[in-house]
Amino acid sequence: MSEKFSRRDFLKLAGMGAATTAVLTGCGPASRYVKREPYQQMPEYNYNGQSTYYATTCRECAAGCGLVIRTIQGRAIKTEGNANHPLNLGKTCARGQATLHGLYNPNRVRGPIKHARGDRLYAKANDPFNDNFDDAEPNMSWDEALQTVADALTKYKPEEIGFLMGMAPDHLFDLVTDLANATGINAPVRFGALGMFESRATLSKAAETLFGEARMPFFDVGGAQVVLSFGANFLETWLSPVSYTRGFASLRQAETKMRGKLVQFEARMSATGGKADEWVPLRPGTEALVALAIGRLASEIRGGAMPRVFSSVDPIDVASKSGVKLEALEHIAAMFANSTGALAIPGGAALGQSNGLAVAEAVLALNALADNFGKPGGVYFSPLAPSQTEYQRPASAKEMQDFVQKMKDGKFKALFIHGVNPVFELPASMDFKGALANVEQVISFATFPDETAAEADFIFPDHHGLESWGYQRVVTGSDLPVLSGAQPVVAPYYDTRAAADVLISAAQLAGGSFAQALPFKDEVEFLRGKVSALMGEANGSFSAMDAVAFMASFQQFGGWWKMSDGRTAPSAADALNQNVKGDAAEFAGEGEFFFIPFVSPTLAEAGANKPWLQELPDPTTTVMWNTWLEMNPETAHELHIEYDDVVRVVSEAGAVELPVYVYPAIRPDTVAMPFGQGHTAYGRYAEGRGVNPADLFGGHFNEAGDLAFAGMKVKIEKTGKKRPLSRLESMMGVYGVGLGEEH
Amino acid sequence: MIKRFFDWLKQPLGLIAVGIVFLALFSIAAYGLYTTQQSPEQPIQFPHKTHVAFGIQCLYCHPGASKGPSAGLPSQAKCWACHNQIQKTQTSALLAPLKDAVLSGQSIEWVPVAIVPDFVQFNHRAHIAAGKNCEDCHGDVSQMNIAENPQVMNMGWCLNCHVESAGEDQEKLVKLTDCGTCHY
Amino acid sequence: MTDHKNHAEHAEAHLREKHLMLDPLPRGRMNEMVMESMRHITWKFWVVFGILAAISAYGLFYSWGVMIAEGLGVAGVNRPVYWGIFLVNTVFWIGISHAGTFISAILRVFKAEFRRPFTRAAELMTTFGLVQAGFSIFMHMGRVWLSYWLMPYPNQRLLWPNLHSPLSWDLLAITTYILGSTMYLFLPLIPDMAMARDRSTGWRKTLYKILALGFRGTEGEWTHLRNAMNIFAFAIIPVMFSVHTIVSWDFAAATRPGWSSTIFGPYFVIGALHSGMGAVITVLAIIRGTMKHMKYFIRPEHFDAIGKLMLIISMTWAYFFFNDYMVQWYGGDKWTKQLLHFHEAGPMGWMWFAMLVCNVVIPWAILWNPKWRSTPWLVSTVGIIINVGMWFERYIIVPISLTINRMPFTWRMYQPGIEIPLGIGTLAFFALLYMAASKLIPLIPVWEVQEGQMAHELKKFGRETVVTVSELE
Amino acid sequence: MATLNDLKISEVKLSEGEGGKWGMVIDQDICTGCQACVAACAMENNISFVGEEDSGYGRSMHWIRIERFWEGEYPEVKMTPNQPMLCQQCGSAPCEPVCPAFATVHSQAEKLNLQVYNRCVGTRYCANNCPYQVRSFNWRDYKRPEPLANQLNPDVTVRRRGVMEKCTFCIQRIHKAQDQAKAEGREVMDGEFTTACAQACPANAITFGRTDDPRSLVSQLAKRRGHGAKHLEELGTLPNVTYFKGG
Repeated sequence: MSEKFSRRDFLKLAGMGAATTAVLTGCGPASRYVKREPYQQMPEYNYNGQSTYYATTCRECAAGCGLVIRTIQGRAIKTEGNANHPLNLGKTCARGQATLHGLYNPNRVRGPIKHARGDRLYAKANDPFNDNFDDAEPNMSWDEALQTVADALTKYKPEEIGFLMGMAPDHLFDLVTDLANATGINAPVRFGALGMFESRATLSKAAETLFGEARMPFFDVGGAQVVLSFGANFLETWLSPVSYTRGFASLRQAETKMRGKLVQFEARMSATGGKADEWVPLRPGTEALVALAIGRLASEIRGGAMPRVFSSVDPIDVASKSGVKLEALEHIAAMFANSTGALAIPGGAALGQSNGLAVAEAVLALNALADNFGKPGGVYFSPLAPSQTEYQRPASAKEMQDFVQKMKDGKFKALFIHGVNPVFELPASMDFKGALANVEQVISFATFPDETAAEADFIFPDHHGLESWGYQRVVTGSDLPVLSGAQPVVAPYYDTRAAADVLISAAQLAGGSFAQALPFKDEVEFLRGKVSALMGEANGSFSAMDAVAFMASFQQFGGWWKMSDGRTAPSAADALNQNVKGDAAEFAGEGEFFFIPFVSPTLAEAGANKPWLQELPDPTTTVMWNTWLEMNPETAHELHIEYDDVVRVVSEAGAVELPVYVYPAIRPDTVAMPFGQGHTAYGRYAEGRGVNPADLFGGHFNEAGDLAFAGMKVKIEKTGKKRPLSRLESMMGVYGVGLGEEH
Repeated sequence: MIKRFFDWLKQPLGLIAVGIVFLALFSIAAYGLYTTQQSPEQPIQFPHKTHVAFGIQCLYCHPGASKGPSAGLPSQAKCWACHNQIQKTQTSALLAPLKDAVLSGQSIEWVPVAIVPDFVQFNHRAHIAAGKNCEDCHGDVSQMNIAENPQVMNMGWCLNCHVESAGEDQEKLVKLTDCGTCHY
Repeated sequence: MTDHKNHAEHAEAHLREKHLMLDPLPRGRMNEMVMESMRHITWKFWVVFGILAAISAYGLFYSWGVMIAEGLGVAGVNRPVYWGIFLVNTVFWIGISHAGTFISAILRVFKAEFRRPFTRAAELMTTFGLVQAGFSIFMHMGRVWLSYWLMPYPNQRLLWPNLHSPLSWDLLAITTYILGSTMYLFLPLIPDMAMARDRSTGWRKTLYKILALGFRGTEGEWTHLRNAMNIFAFAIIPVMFSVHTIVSWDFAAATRPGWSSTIFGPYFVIGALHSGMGAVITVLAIIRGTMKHMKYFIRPEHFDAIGKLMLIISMTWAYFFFNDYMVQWYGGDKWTKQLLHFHEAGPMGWMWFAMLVCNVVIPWAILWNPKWRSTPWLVSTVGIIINVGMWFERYIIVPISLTINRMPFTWRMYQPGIEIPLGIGTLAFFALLYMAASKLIPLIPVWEVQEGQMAHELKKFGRETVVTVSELE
Repeated sequence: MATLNDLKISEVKLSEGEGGKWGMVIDQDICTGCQACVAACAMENNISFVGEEDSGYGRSMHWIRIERFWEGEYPEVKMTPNQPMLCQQCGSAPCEPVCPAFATVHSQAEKLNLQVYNRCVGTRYCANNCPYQVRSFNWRDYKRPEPLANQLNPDVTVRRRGVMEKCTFCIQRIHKAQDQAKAEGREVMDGEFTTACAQACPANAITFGRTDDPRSLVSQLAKRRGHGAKHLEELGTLPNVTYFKGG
């Protein structure tokens, strides 16, 4: 201790004192001052601190639900359903809710980029919560980008230019179609993994065979009393899940009718099967047989002449082949025959087999027996969207294989890819990635740094769906013909540009027939032209005196729809006189297990990069952030496999390793696995998470050209590794694991 | 030595020294407190006083106050609408940042002084509707140059007024003192 | 005749050797022994002290710092096990702290003479244990920097702590207990401080001078001191019982299967004594083994006496355990049944059985034998085992019971994380405080021992030698 | 059990343990478990995502979760009706008395269980005492990498580490609707607003509204479906969420 207290010490002490008081008064206003930037020019209809709502269309899948996005001072805050929209009536699914995590995703393509194929588009890090992920810097100007597109259009012969697009029949598809028609380039091909798993080609082909029209059928679940669903996962991702879920709700609990019943035929209980009153685990591949047998038994109950389609099937034989007890078949047939509102739906894995077309036909024939065509609770043709003349089906897997073959043969010199991620979504055995090597120039319009974008020469990023203009035809799910409208709800966050704008500008640069094909100032002018063509149509949801007002209403209401039921009844004339080949499906591969891939109900094909979708538990298994293999407890016991054990699934085309989820509701001879994870790019939340069942798919198709994704047998090999799955459920509380023996 | 020191402290000189040390510590603490209570630097030395003196109403520039939660800062377009026509705008050094901002299209980064923490959900509209005047909380702005906050806007201050304005009305008191009225 | 005389002398010598109270030394010598035990600091002491200081710093500064900065995610708590080892340790340390009061207050009130040499060591345990309990409970808080909100103080927000909450009762009870027990520790320390003051120089002299409060040993001072100690001894007993009862209410007042049990109050108190006695005997064995001259003060007779107490407490604990189990099981609530089954048959079932072995089987097997329970190393090992068992008991009550609730969908196991270094930190800090105390204050209340020795006399009635104790106060 | 209908506005007194004001009816028969409510809730209420490891360890922050169990064994196995579990906004909530800081209190005005984030010191006693296990704790400062934070709802406080949180029945929407109604000089109408979960639910399995108003849709539904169940009612918690199990 000393009496001397140096000046320096004093200052130190003073500093410490001030710092301490500052900490102690940390609640003082100074600690909270933030800078605020007011608008430079306040947009009209905007108030400080108040939300503005914009109607638009959801782009998370091809269904086309109407959304209203709540925005506040230029930021999109919340997705709400558009209550006026005939398809979803104000409701949304989880993916629609999480679309904001796409908009503000930390990994987006931030501007036009030229890069070497295969290069990373963002820095890799192990911790997805870390901020230090750098997206690749844009290294081109948009002028250069437009010139690149224009060059690509002019440098190659029209037939050497291809467009591969997403599944939604939207304005961009119309624009490219117009361009193709005018210039002779290849017509755009639309594809999406959801369409592949829904077997849309099979549905329309069956409709064509039975009813003479290749249309998308609509199943009025809500109006029915007994619904037999052959694998259709209509409460998850199938065709138009929000609309079908609404149907299901009124099947069960409508004010005006009795509670309807749902019977689900599938080897692995899906989320839809979980809601069914009866779940029938039939042997995969025997769906057609079972449908025919039920038809035969139901016809017998109803009496009268046995329809030709059911005449050749032997229910006893079917019972033994399918593993469904004869009594069960009889009981279901009785339920079906005695109901006034019987409906049968084909879908899901049932169609993705070698005999998928027969399944679809047999099931549609059941509806003919129920005589429900064009009746409430029955089968309709979905209304064609306004200005649509025919059902525009997305490409089947077979058609995609032909497309890839053309690529391999060097028939495409320039390929434009928009709204689809074929490197991830197509079966690995098709080798889309390899085929890209034979295409001279690949231009991607990807919003996100996905696997296909990484393989492109140029990425000219399109806006996120919530930043863009557009319209989309609603293919199915609504009784009204709907053209759903999209508008930007926020200003583009990055230096992105609408693909339609890029094409229009590039076409101007390219000149000649290109410039003539797209004589528009910009995307909006093109849109306005298309939309205002509807002005003259009668019975619309709104009308207007001029094109500007019409377009404004189109934006305001989130689309335009006719107010009259656009559904039509399929002709039932020949449906019962067909000859459906009811043989069981053939399975490729050596293994002993049937393999059922299904689309993850929460992630679907493109949700993996949205963190909150990753954190949503799967409806059946409650697993988050990963892929799993579902296996019957008995099988697991026999193979000495426990939950979370990593196994190797080997198909004829490939192999993947993933942890086992011991799943009580799956046949012992079947294993199942969700599709949606297993990305090798696509941003920090998606990459390196889970595995992709597409790696296992071989090149087998059903008669309609859809992929026989469920037509495989696989081998299971133990690896000795363990990988705990993140589950919301408790292993103890739900399965009694670790509670002691007696439980 | 320690003993000698303590003995010295008991001497008049020592007592004075102790007093000085205490005074110094107190001043440091007071200074520390003072620094946390200062109005922040503003991009423009905006004189509220002058504007109010011209008869401009609060709600002219902060119209949100009567309509919703946030009073809002005026967009620079609004400033410019008047200042555009004022000769002084071209010459005044004070106004140069405004001119620059408008011409360059940059935002002016204001620092609001009347702030509540982010866990408080404050709604201007309800307060205006309840008959509160701006100056009740923000002080006599007509006498202020650069914005300053005359109040310590803490919970006790809020509650005090809430309880007073509820008066005898039990239902109103319940509503106005409910935690969930401001915190959610 | 000589034989008889010899025999009597032998018996007397034996009694004197056996009982501290009958084996007086000159007061100056005894004081010097105690002073020497404080001053005698070896390099081994510094090594152990350094290691413990390092562990405490790692546990209580670094690990806690990390947890404060990162959040409780670095610990093992989750849904539904919102409370983990922090609460286990809190209850454990509060339990440990009960021994001090029990020994010094209850035994003092009942005039159990064997208590005299170790009341100080036991009282220190109360204070030091409560310090660790305080650490543990504050570690447990999600926003410990706001813990002052739990204190009732006038504030501009017009907000007060919620006195409906058992946690608030807890806070009041523990605060009262720590204040009361510290004062109760201090009162008997005064004469010893005065003694030490008179026998030391330098900084020690200054320290003891301050702590002795000018005590000179006048009759008036002694009277005041005795009065004060008597008042505190009686007053602290209900506080002691209430503290652990209130701690038990943290659990018993909750609406959870396995917690909502009316017997928890006494069950927790007896559990606290169980672990506390185990800890005291362990500390005594360590003091006796490591400090100079302590073999004179702490003798097998003391281990024997505490051993008997431990046996009785163990039996009482077993009774309350059975009672609690029985009532919960008989209640028939399905979740409680599930939980009881989970205790034994779940993945942590071994702990349940280990608890019974440590708390009942081993103490009963060893402590019934006077010879064994007089063996310091053996009985202190039993003390350690009991503490392990009691820690298990709290672990079963907190994280294991929290695993099971009324929502089976959320049942989930708990895996400790940073709780372990934090817990070890409190243990090290506890030992560190003891080590520091052993060199700063007399661990033996010399005046009490001397007082006892003055009161005890060997008298001869005919041939028999009889111990008499005179009333001094 | 008193039906929701039995509660009249005049009977609702200003003390906890009395009747509710806002209530919810959940129809498990039509809940498909699609997780739309969970996602909507997360987006509306600024709920953090916690990543694979923490979510697998029981630290996910969902304010609403969908529970399902299994009955029977293959092939007679059935999935039990999906059960969305969220804060039941108990009239006599076990979480409230145990908080030492008054951070979880009963709103006398709205008859809800409030969680005042900024008052929470993180003892987690409330979560232990919640029989429904619907409270989630901020175990860490879960980061939202830029620019994800742009999506945050300004009407809801962003919570930091060490704070308990739970379903609020979207109290920010209640306040907004009340404010709007007051500005227009009228009462809040039934169906004028709803919670984020009910708004999203594609099956319309969740209905929200005034249970103290017999004309509201929730009251009507409760009356129509009749045999509604309240969870763990035997504990005397007076929950304000009614479940309809099966057909």
